[in-house]
Amino acid sequence: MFELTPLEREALGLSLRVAFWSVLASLPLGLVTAWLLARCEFYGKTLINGLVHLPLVVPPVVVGYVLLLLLGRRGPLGAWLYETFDLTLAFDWKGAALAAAVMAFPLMVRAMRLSLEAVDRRLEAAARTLGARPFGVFLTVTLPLMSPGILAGAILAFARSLGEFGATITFVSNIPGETQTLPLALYSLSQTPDGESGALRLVAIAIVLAFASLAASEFLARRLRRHMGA
Amino acid sequence: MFELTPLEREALGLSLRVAFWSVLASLPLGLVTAWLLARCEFYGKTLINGLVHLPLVVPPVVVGYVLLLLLGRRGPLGAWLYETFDLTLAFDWKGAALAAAVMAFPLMVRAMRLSLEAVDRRLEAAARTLGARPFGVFLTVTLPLMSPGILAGAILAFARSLGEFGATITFVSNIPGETQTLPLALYSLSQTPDGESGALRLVAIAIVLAFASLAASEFLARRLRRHMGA
Amino acid sequence: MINILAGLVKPDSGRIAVAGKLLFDSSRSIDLTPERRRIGYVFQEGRLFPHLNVRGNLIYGLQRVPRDERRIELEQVVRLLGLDPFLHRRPSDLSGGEKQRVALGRALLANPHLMLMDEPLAALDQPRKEEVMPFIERLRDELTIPIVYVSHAMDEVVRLADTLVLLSEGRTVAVGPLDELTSRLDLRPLTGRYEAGAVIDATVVRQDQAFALSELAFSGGILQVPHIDLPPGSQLRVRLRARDIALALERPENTSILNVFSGVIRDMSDEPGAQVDVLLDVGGTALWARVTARSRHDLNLRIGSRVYALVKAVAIDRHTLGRTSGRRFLANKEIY
Amino acid sequence: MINILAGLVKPDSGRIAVAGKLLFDSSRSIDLTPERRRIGYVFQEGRLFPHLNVRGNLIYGLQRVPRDERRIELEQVVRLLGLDPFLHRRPSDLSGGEKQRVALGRALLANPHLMLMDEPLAALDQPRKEEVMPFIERLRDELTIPIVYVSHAMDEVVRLADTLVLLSEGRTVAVGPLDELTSRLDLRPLTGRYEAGAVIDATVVRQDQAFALSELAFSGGILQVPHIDLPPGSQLRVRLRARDIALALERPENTSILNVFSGVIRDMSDEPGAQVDVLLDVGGTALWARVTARSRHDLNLRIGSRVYALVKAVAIDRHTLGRTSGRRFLANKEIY
Amino acid sequence: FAAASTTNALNEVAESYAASDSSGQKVRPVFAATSTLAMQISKGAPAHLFLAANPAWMDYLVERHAIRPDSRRDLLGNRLVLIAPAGSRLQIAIEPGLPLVEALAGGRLAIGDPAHVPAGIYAKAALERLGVWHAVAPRTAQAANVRAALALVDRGEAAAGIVYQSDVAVGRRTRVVAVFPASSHPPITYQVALVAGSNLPEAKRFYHFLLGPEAGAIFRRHGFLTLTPGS
Ligand SMILES: Nc1ncnc2c1ncn2[C@@H]1O[C@H](COP(=O)(O)OP(=O)(O)OP(=O)(O)O)[C@@H](O)[C@H]1O
Ligand SMILES: Nc1ncnc2c1ncn2[C@@H]1O[C@H](COP(=O)(O)OP(=O)(O)OP(=O)(O)O)[C@@H](O)[C@H]1O
Ligand SMILES: [Mg+2]
Ligand SMILES: [Mg+2]
Repeated sequence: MFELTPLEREALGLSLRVAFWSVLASLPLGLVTAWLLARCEFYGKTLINGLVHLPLVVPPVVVGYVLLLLLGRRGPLGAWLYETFDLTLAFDWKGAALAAAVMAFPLMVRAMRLSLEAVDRRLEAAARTLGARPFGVFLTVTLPLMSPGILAGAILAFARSLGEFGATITFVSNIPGETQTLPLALYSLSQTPDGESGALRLVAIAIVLAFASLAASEFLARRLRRHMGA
Repeated sequence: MFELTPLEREALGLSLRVAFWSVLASLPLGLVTAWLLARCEFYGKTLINGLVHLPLVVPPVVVGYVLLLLLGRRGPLGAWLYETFDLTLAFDWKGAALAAAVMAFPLMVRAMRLSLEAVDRRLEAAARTLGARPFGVFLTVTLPLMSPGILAGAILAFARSLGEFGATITFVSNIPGETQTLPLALYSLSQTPDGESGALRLVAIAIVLAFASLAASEFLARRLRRHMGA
Repeated sequence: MINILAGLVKPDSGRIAVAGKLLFDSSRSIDLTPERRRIGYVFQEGRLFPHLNVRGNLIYGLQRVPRDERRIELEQVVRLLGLDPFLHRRPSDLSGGEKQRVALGRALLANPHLMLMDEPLAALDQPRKEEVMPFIERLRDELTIPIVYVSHAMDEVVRLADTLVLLSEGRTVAVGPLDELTSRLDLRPLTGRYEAGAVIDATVVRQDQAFALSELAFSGGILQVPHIDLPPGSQLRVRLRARDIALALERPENTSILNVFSGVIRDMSDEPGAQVDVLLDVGGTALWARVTARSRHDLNLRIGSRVYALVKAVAIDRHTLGRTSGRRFLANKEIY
Repeated sequence: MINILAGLVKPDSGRIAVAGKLLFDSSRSIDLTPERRRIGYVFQEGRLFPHLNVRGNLIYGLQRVPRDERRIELEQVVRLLGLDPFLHRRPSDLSGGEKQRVALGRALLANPHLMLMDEPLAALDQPRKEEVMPFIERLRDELTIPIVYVSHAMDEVVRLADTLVLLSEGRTVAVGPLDELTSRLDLRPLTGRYEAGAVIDATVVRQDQAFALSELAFSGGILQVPHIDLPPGSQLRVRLRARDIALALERPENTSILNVFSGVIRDMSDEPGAQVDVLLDVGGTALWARVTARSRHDLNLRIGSRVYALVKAVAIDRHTLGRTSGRRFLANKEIY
Repeated sequence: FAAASTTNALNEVAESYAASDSSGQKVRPVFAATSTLAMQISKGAPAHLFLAANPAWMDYLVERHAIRPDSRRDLLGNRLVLIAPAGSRLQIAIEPGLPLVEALAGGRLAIGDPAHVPAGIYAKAALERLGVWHAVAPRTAQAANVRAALALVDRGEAAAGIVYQSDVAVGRRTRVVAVFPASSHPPITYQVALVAGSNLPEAKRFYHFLLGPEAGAIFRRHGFLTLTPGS
């Protein structure tokens, strides 16, 4: 039947790993950004909002190029990271995760912001009067109440990360086993004269993955909603 | 100062046109899909939901290739369109709009679905008792009430369309003045050894565009919200 | 229940007809859609359209009525409900009472054959209730549309209704004229003990300007109540609560109790406890009085005893006065 | 206003201190955060956490109190408020009254130095109000936490409060013992005309099993009321509404009115209209009676006149009885 | 790092190298567009060898001292071919002033983007030399890479296309109409060079293997011309 070749398995595993870490790593920053956009009024908010949405508007390749410029081993940030933490992002799966995270960030922040705006602030006030400090309120009231939105944002970002191609290939290149995620493997196959059947198999894998993650998200969302008693 | 070259002007104009039409044309289908997903229970709903989200997960190039297969002059749908309406999508800006619409569709549907789910169905029931038929209720109650969500979805889709690259270049290729949108021009320049400065100019244009559309959306959203009396 | 009438909820079986028009019949598979039932529905929560201003809300239903079937017009409703000051405001800028007045107007303007009101006052606090109530009374009195009024609040029902349908746990317990049902001892658990009393029909006969009193004639005599702004001859309905009526064996002298009527005891409740409800026949009108069991014993009250009913004029207030409306007003009181 | 006390809204200027602890002082830039004020707040809308079950809601505040400062424990509150049956339910599965009971318990378990209750009953209908009210009375009576109770409803205030702060349009109009303020004629527009009356302190002296009556002693005599389930010697407070009291020049014989007290007229209201409120001194206790202007004329009532106050026993019901609580209960009645 | 168009051939070369090399050292080829790879190498990508389809990008790297100029060699050559969908009747000879526009009959000519895709650059040069670029240019469909151009012809979307001979080796739905004579365009060369800073002996060994006869045979089998003196 349908058995994966080692290359496919590698690409699939890498894709999942990259998408997982990209989502996990961007969750905290996504939350902070959503908080800033939903709850704070400050000068330059429109700027932040614009920056967050930029990866949506600018072609992925450009995003990848900018990442390469900034975070390549010779880029200002990349050199610093390398010297301080011995951390290289470019040409590494961690870089692929970063590229995916940046591309998916607007979607994640949007979902979180919406759910944060829907949280009833009177419940937060009630928690304060019960003795909870602001951060405690955030952890015990705000976060649980916005969890459906966080879940939606995470799944959306996960899906987007799985499909990320342009920024990834530009930033971390197409290194099998290291940065060759599913879309990159797909690209490689499509570049060879007789790669079509292999490419089709990869497309099928991607589609199965998409459906699986969606089904998982629906399931989780329903459980969450039941949990919230709604 | 900052003056646009003819190439830039052409690409910018084309991008705006493509994004505008892609959003406009996908609005009705987006509404219907959001309705199906939010309001109806039917067998195969998960499938529809999965299909809608597919462009998010699958790399854009694959989407472009699938479009080419289906809607190319020899594709099953494309041939029919050509014979019946003398309509060719490939190599045409309309094809670019279609590619952009497909890629942005999941984002649009998500936003619409959320806002539709937030509409108070008791208001719709009230409208029925006042003599409005179901479709009238939709037009006079549901649609206005979900308008902030429609706006959000449209702007998101517009932004995504402006940045669309992979599916576009695969489906309609890169024909200056016909299908060379901003990202395609940008890509072309960025891939040339000495195209950096030109590419940077295009990036600047894209960023300005992004901020402009965001600002417009914030403005519209605020007006709408005021209009809704919230 | 009321949603079934409006067509918003489909019952398993049964028949619904309004003014001779069959709206639903499970046995004949008739089920008119809500928009074809021509039933005006005033919701507990108002349900105004937030995206339209007051005027937009009002004409929403009107626009959908063919021109030649419009008997109620915008100007009329605006006048009746005093909506002029906020025609161009949004629902979010209205107080709760104003919102319900707009909801009333909106339902009216759909020119319904029947009005349904589902606890239209329940969401309002007392001052707001007092504000809206007169408008509902005006609708009842000035328009010819039958109204089904659903409420748990006996005081609203008494003030508004002619015919009472008592529902308890989803079943109809009693149907009948309001005064008959509120006088029935066996329904007392449903009509309420605290609010128990009798409803009498009376006519304004004289206004006493000096003491700001109005004199009302009923079959048992003349009732003096604080001034009511109605011309002599006006029909009205007065609710006399059992707890406001005391009994005496002889006519008391030199008390502040202005209304003393002679009557005969027809019935007495026989529940355990301190209180006894006594049904009197006062010149053909049924009155309820509530006394202590001790008084029944002390005064040796029995069925057939001749007694005097003492009614304080000040106890008869706006809460218990309602103008009669010629049996066009049906109200349900639902009990859980 | 109450939000300012709780620290949720910051006032422009002023000073707030509770139990000797300074919470806010604009002149000294002191502004304790809500979580450090130790003020329990029961909100009008309940505000239970939808993502926690009842138990989770209850212990939310408790967990944040240091172990050695916990005087109120979960078991105690569950018993006091009867929360056992739904400890593991979600707030969405509770009725409105149950929700407010949980909200009460949650605020209590934070072991506050002061409880704020912002119209905790306003969102409930009458049966639900009746369900929750006894629990609030129990809190008041069995715990030693002062309570600030804000309400527009005079009947709630009368039943619960010792000290009344009358607010109108954001300004304090009067502060004082409840019975004093409800007797003051000049506050009548604020304390309410319909609900006007006097509050008297009484002691249970005897239970009459035969007629299910209780005899209460107060400085003016013995008051007979329908049975109250309290042992002889219990202190309680009775509210006698002006509209339930009639006056007579001589002691009426053979009537069902059990309570007749002799007194002297101390004051009379002088407003235009049919009604006159008469302040009586009955053996040192102030009582209000409401009569018609015509009766004042007919009976020739003047300040200093000796009269009999007629009080129907059946008019004294659960709505007007409250147990006294030793001045620990403060209530505001706010008027717009 | 190697140009995407050499994917199949280079993979095979790498396998044969691994089989022949006693050290068991494996080569890990990374394929992407020449331009992408060049930019990455200039930003310090951990590559050792670079196989570029476009000498211009080699120049770019030389300028930036990212490769060792002395190791730069012409490795492979290729031919341009004019292709058409299998079912088309298009017949045309490659000669100056050829009536290409007419032959397209309203259809489009799929080429690589002449701005950056090497095959497109060569195609443009060839058509310029034949004196028809100016006429044909508006009728071109410029793809992001050669494979995409081929796909357009494959799907019958474009009436014709110009691609590398090595790419059509197996196209079933595509037919070669004509081969461009070598004189019609500047020589197509794939250059190989060692990346500056890479001192890995294995890299050097593979570099020499690429230039050797065994690799040459494999490349030729995949439709490339070999330009190394050794073969
Ligand atoms: N089709 C039906 N057949 C029988 N019973 C029903 C039907 N639909 C609803 N009910 C029952 O009626 C109950 C409440 O109905 P309804 O909406 O009339 O409440 P209500 O009495 O109006 O409440 P409230 O007075 O607080 O608004 C529900 O609990 C439900 O169990
Ligand atoms: N800091 C402040 N200083 C003076 N007035 C204020 C301040 N904050 C609020 N107000 C006024 O108090 C009014 C309402 O206050 P509050 O929330 O106490 O209403 P409320 O009386 O509790 O209403 P309800 O009884 O219906 O809940 C507002 O309209 C506002 O104008
Ligand atoms: Mg109801
Ligand atoms: Mg309040």
